[in-house]
Amino acid sequence: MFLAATFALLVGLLMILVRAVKGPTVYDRILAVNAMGTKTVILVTLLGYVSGRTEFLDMAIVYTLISFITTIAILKFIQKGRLD
Amino acid sequence: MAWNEIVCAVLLVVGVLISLTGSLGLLRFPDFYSRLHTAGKTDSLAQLCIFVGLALIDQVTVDGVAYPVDPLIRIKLIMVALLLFFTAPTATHAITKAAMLDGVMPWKKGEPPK
Amino acid sequence: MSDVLEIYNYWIYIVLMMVGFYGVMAKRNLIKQAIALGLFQTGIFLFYISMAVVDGGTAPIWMADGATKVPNPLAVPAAFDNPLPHVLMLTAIVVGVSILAVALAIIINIRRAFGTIEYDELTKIEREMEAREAREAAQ
Amino acid sequence: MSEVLMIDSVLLLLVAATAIAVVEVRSLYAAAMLSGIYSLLMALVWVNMHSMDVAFTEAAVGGGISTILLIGTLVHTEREEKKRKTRVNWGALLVTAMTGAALIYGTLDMPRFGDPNAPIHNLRVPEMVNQTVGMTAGAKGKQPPPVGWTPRQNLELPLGHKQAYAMQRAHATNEARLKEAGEGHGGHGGQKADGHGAEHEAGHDDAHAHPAGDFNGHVPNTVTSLLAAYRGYDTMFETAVIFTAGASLILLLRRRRRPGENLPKQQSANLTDQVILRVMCKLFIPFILIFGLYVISHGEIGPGGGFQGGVILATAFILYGLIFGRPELHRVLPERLTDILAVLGVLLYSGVGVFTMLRGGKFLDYAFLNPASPGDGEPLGMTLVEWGVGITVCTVMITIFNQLAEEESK
Repeated sequence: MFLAATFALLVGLLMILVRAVKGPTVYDRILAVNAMGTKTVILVTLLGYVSGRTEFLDMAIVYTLISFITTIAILKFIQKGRLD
Repeated sequence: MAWNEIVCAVLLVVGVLISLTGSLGLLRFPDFYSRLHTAGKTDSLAQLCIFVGLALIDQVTVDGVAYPVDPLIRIKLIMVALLLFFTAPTATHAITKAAMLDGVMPWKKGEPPK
Repeated sequence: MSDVLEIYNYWIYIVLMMVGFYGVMAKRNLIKQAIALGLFQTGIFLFYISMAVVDGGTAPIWMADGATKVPNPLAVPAAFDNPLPHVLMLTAIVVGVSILAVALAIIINIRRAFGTIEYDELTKIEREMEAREAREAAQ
Repeated sequence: MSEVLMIDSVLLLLVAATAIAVVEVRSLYAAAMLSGIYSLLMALVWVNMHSMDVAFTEAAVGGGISTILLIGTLVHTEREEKKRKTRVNWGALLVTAMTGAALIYGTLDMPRFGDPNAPIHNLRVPEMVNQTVGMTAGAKGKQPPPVGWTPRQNLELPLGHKQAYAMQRAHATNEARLKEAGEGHGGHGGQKADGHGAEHEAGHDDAHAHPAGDFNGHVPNTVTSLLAAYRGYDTMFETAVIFTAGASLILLLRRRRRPGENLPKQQSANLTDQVILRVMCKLFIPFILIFGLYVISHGEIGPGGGFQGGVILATAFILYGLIFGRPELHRVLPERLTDILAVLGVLLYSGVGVFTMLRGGKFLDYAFLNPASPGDGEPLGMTLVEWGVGITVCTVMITIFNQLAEEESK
């Protein structure tokens, strides 16, 4: 059950990757990074259930934070041209 | 299959379907704002469904060995779902505002897809 | 087909290394080379960690016993994965980022000094400077 | 075909595709973002291959810090790669193809993926694992190996004479102690280790009876045990490597401060005008800080440790700097404080080593931190060391962000 869900989400990941590479404007790419982050969080949790070791949930929290902060950093760079 | 595994399976299928439609929308929609519309919304709902579905499971059997799921983990799952429920829309909002300030014009019917 | 999948990981690690290698050699932009170097390193990490996997093994962290929440020696799965490569790669990732940070700092200084970070333009500037010094030495 | 291999084969195709995209895409910030995606996918591969700590580090360091570093550099350089006449450099492609072919030829007789009898699993690791990379499950000191632990890897190791003598001597001291200590550990005396025979004892009561091949760290997370205890020496110098990276960033990028001028007072670009972003970040930053401290402190029990926790703490401060501007971050964490703390972390690490030497043990031999019950000394030593690493990594990452974000005086 979990394995089927994992493979389905991997197909979703592939679609996002195509948009990330093809994305004409920079905002499409930022959108792809953000969507990829959310999907990776779900995938990590599912991999925990596939392998039976469900107690490694801190990974999912780290992914959420990292993709959030990376998106904010990229947006500030695009919008203000500076990071400070 | 106990009741919780059936409900979990249903929720997983719903969550995965929503997520896939979101990704497909991201791929095929003509311009940035419509893609934003699909990817932003579906992600929040899909992860909620999947995490609530997973929280119902109390035992995972991997090639014969049944590993118990610690109740603390099931609570933590809900916490992660809530955390993601707050961060994903904030990020999507920030992207939209940045694009708007940058003057990205929404696509109109008849124009070639951007 | 199944024996190809057996060592499939090692082929992908070589693909990653070669992509990084090509990026470092072919790309003239210094930042692109720094990123390609990161790819090269990740390929090597993949090689080490795919060696550590044991069939039917789980993560090399003791299982937490449900009741006492304390790792319980008796909840033993079939086998544990080998923790040794994980430790080596932990160190390598962090050193990799340190290298990236220093490389990017140097790239910024090159940009401030010469105004460009394209490798061929930099060699042109270098040649001009040597020619100018040679002329001044000749006078 | 284990599940790991099935998911692995699909994931690695995605990773390879992203790698090629990262090298080929022309605009540099797209390359930075794709390298962020690449690190996230790579972290997924590590999670799938059961290496939790590496996945943690790859996500936090590769996904987070590297992307922010690359973007910080792009602020100072241009955003597009120069247009090249020929897109593909055929000479380089030929060389890479040849080296790739030679390497692939080399992998033909590598051990199968997941093969338990591969040489890497049989040298040193059974010896290390047999002496119970155990846990402090209630009972103090080393735990006997669990019942039926070595069904798959119990190969008879050809013991060298020196090793045999050391094992025999350790065994003798154990026997002597067991006789006068009666039942052995109160807590779980019942579990007699029939699987492996050798009854292990706390091992350190007389100062020098360190059994041969003792791996010094006995905590549930074997990776942290190896990282902080068995390879404690390397990790110490690795913290020094991170500190040197921070120091070189300071030397390369920090402009000379005119005496008395604390921080150049120029208008910083902050995002405080966006209300939702500001309120949300004010809500998140405390939780990220707590999570970072949690990751550092529970490095022995679960995945995590000094590096990962330090980076997460740094990302919390970086988020604060991004939203409220760098002068504000400087007000919270002045540059002098971060420089001092970076040094302090490395000092804490090596200080623990010197302290164990003063207590009579070898350098970084944590058992001597608490000679009464050495089983407790080891986790204590490792926690102190993890905190040292966490402090250094956190402050160096903040310094790196500060230097990269520093505007060049026009």
